[in-house]
Amino acid sequence: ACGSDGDDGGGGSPDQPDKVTVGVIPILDVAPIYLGVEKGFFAERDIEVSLETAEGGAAIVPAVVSGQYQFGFSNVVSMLLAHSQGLPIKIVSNGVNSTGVDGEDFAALMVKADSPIETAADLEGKTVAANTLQNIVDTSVRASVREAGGDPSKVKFTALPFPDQPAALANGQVDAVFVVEPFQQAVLAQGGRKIASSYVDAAPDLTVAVYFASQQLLAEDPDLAKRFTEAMAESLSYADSHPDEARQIIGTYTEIAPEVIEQLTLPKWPAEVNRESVQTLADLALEDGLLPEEADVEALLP
Amino acid sequence: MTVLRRVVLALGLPVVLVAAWWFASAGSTDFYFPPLATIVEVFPETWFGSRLTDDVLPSLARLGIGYAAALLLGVALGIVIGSNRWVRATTEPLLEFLRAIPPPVLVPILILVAGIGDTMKVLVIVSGCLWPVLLNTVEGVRSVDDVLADTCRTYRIRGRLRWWHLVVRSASPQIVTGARQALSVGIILMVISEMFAANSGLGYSVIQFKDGFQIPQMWSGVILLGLLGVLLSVLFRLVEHRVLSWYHGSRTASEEP
Amino acid sequence: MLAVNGLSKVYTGRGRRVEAIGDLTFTVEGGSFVCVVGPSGCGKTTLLRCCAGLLPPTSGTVALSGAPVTGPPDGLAVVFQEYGRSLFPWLRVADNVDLPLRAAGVARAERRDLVTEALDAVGLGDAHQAYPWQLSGGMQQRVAIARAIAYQPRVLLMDEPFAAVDAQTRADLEDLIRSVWQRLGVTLVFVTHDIDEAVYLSQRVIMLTASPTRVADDLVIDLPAERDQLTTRSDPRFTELRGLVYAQIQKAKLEGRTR
Amino acid sequence: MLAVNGLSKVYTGRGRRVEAIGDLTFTVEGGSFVCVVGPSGCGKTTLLRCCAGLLPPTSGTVALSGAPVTGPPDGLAVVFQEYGRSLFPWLRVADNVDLPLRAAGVARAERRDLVTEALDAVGLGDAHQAYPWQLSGGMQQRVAIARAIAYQPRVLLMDEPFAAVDAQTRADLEDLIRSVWQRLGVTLVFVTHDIDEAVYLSQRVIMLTASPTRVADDLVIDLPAERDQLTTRSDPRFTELRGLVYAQIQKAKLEGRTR
Amino acid sequence: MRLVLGLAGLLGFGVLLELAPRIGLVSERYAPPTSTILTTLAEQAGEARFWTAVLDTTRTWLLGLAIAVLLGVLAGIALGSVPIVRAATSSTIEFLRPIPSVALIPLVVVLYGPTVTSTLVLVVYAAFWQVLVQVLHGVADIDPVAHDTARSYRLGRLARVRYLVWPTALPYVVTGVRLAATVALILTITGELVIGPPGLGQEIAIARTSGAVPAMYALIVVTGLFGVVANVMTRAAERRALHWHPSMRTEVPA
Ligand SMILES: Nc1ncnc2c1ncn2[C@@H]1O[C@H](COP(=O)(O)OP(=O)(O)OP(=O)(O)O)[C@@H](O)[C@H]1O
Ligand SMILES: Nc1ncnc2c1ncn2[C@@H]1O[C@H](COP(=O)(O)OP(=O)(O)OP(=O)(O)O)[C@@H](O)[C@H]1O
Ligand SMILES: [Mg+2]
Ligand SMILES: [Mg+2]
Repeated sequence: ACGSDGDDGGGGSPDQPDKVTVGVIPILDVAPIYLGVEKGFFAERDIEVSLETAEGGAAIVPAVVSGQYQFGFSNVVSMLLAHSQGLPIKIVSNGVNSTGVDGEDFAALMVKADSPIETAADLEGKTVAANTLQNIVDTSVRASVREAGGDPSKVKFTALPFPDQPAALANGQVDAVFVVEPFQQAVLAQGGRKIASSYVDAAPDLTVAVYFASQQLLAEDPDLAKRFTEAMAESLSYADSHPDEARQIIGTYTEIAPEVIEQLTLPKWPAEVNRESVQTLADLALEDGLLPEEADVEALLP
Repeated sequence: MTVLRRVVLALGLPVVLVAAWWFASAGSTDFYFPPLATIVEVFPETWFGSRLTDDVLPSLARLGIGYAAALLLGVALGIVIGSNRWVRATTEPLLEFLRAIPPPVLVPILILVAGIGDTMKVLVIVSGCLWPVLLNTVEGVRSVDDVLADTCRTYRIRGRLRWWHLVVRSASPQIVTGARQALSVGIILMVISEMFAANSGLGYSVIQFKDGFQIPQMWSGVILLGLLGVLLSVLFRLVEHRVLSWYHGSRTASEEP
Repeated sequence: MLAVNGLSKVYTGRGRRVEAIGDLTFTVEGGSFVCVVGPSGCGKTTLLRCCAGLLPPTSGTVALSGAPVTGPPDGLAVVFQEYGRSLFPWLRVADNVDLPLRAAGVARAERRDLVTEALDAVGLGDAHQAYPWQLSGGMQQRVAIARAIAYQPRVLLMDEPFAAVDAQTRADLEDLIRSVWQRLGVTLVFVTHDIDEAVYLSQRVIMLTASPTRVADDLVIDLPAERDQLTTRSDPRFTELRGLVYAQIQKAKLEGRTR
Repeated sequence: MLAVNGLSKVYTGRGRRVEAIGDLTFTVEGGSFVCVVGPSGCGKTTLLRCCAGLLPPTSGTVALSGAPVTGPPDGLAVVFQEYGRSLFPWLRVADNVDLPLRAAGVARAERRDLVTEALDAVGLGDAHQAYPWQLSGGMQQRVAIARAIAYQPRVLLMDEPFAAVDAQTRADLEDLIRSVWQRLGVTLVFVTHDIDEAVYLSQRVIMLTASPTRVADDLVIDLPAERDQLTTRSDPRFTELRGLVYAQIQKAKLEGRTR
Repeated sequence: MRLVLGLAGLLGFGVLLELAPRIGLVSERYAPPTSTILTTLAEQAGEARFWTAVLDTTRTWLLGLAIAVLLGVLAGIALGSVPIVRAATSSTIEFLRPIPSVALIPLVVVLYGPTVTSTLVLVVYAAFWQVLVQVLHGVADIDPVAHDTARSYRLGRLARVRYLVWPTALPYVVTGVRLAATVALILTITGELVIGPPGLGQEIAIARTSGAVPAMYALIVVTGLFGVVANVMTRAAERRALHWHPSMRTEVPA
């Protein structure tokens, strides 16, 4: 199902849809594209999408760059990092945004029920688990700490995949975790408490993740990229306005228990990338030392 | 073999390969395959600063502890399992079961048990290094020469003397094979252990470079791991030559001096 | 006293069934020197291994001083036919001889004396520090003999212990073994292919048939206890006994062939 | 023709320096039967291994039919003193004998005949399917002999090949080897510790001193070519030659001791 | 008898894991008891998707293992039998061995895409060394007398490999195959987990990112069972191929 035959650059003939492979992560963030494929938004635009899942960016980014995938899903900070290192990529569509509502986001900074930690500022000298370090999660958490009046440089981070975080928190191996759905529900279920919605703290209506393509593809087949962007936009809007259908489709590509799916806080899926939030993230990343120099955000954005 | 000849043999192929790499990659614009010159350029700044003391040395310490523990445990278990077929029959399927569990899914379980500190990382290293040592020890113990075993029985050489002078010594060529396997496995698991619940370490740095798209730095890390492997294998050989001098002597006795 | 009673041993396994020992019954008095002779492959090694408690018999029993032998009994030493494989290649010659003594808990100083003495006795006084695989076949065999002697066993089983040494050394070792036997009063069972040697050494020669093995004859060697290579071997009684053994073996062989 | 010229061999390594062979020079005519005797550890095995091209000499040369020996030459077979270790434990007896023939590219039918014949000749006609480790020591040694015979070598080196077999079998094997030698015209170098055997078998006996080894004496055995166990051994000339060899060995031994 | 004992061992472990969460030693949520895992496994086994994944993984695993063993044995014998080649390559081998496959993932993906081929490359890379090192040591274990025998009878290079080197190295090779089998399995799963071609690893990834703990453990149990089956197979092969070996002589009762 690999789309190595899709990068012929010539575009599809009217009766021959473009075969496109998109690398995604099997989490709820990508519900719109699954929904869009099901609803035929891509087929309408002569795109035949096959979705390939991988555990994270480790495989998706190189696969897009080498042309094995035409598009990929990745968080914004990874994009900024890759771009700053000179990786020839470009964002083509929005992916997923925070809800923008403090305390009601799809991700949260959480502590144990009986933890003395009340606000993000109390995290000074404490250990916080993040799925990856030097990336969007710790950048956002630092933003929360800063906003709460603490010194982010005094917070210790440790890398721990989301699935392992609830247990680590319960066993007291870390003081706080930053989890996304469905693990937010897991932590809530074990009595955990939200102390901040870091994605909300980082920037209003933060664009967390996006869909991207290689610059080579954009140069060779701009039409395909345009059609993909349009289809994505439609998918995003549809998912955003039909949360029940989104929940339903999540059940098809994940193993999340049905009763948990019902409780999930869904993210926002605006059709457009929130450019300011990307710039804010770039600034934060620069401030936290993730980026060596000012990022050229405009070159990365569509 | 003269010293010179030895050095030429040890360095010949690497020099050729490095030269080939150097010229083949010169002027490469491929993001993931930068010129070797670039990698060499970033190497010192990447590794010789504070990273050496903050990341590399602690990792090596964990590697050393984990490796030593695996060696002891592997040999001890291997002797018990290898010398008793009932124990072997009982434990083998279970051990094979555990052996097949990949570290990425094993680590979370270890975190449950051992937390996220150094203990867990050492355990991860042990969990990988153990198997080559264990399997080889079991096989080594099983193939003890029967005339020697009978000799021990008749002379009533028992207990500690028997374990050491019959079982361990006669299995030692195979144990050494396992230990050699475990050496590189240990380095690999050192990296893997630092993929979880870490914020420093040699392996962590390499993974971080990979995830941060700092590809020349990542390559330099890979090279460092390889050099580490070479260095440790040289140390290993020194020890081996002492421990197995009887073995190498008896195997080459008939060969040209 | 070593009592072998109705012993039989059948090897099965890998499609080969060999009745190595048919039915053997004999006793060896405590402190006596018995030689066992018999055709190649007749089960002498098998017999010794059963006596040493290394091999469970298919039927019959072996008893030492009245106690049935199920595992190697205390104070027993064996010189194996596969002398090369019975030495520890990772131990130097002196340590090979020393190891059983250490296991027996002999004090260090005494051990050193015993080891030196035994190695000197077999003519390897200068090979203490060599590894077994640096030695010639005959030297290895002598190390195995030295180990047995140094151990000062009550029962000593020797399986063709002089097969790899030259005539002169052999004669020396024969005298050595006899003197050790006389000095320590050990019960000695000695397998050999050399009829002269059997007669020269022992008080009694047990001759075995080809397999399935039985006792073909059991001959008391009534030569004087004081023996030496020159006079004993030229004793007419020696020649006579030798002839008897030879004839008996010929007979057993012929019988084996016609059967 | 096998020419040994100024051969010397010093073993070094692991802190032990042994001058195994001091200085040996002799030639063996093509098609002749030479026995080598010498005290245990004097370097007989070392000598054979140098002749077989398995061990590079420290100095001196070995030449076969004029060509210097650097590796095992064509048409050479060796019966090793460590017969047990020279048999492949993973091959059945018949396959062990068969293997060199296969390597030499002998046709299958012929190979089968050669193997059967050789195993019958050494009295192991019923052990084709056994593994070496299922055999007694003497039987293993006979397999090694059968392998060498079946190979029909031009040069045959035998290192104490009858050490583990009983007197009767030994006599049979002696006659077998002599008949093979006569039939094939092979050049035979035979190491033994048995002086009678050396005299009975060979055309010439080379006696070696203790190490550092030299040729102590070189004795032509002028017994008639037709020999048999009874008449030859009772031939007065046989007794005389035997005495000569014995005396020479005694002398070498004494010299070695006083040195 | 062996079978019974082996099952008893597994069963004992299962009971242990059943009890640990039940008596509150670990949280049931993150370490579900054996019964829950097995129930989930039974449910999964009813789905076609599960079997497709099992099949996919088996295919990659066996193919990778076969390639690694073949290459490892060939290279091991070739390098091991010529001392000078062995000396010349050893530093390079020691350099390459400790390079972790996880670090190579992006590079492999760039070259071969996020496909089965990429996983295969990782599998072969990791398993190859296990076999190679075993074979190298096995080849060095040749008995000098047996070696001299082969030389003096002028066994050709091939015959020597076939009749001397190979049987001597075989016990080491078997251990190498046993090691490589699980390493290959681990890398197959890891590859599927991280890179994403279909198979058990991907199922585990989905279960993991969905927080479906019992489902994840059920899949891990399957992985473990793979290991057990692999061992049963190598042991059976070993009993046939190594019946002559001292370690086996006592195994087959007389
Ligand atoms: N481990 C074994 N498995 C099967 N058969 C065996 C085994 N050991 C010995 N035998 C068989 O038992 C018989 C007697 O062997 P044994 O070694 O006792 O003979 P022996 O009298 O010592 O002969 P030799 O004088 O040649 O050493 C032989 O036929 C041999 O093939
Ligand atoms: N591999 C070796 N390393 C060191 N020394 C050795 C080695 N092989 C033999 N020697 C030494 O060389 C000398 C001669 O050994 P060799 O085996 O040739 O004697 P031999 O005449 O065959 O004796 P035997 O009759 O006892 O078999 C001995 O002193 C022995 O210790
Ligand atoms: Mg015997
Ligand atoms: Mg010798």
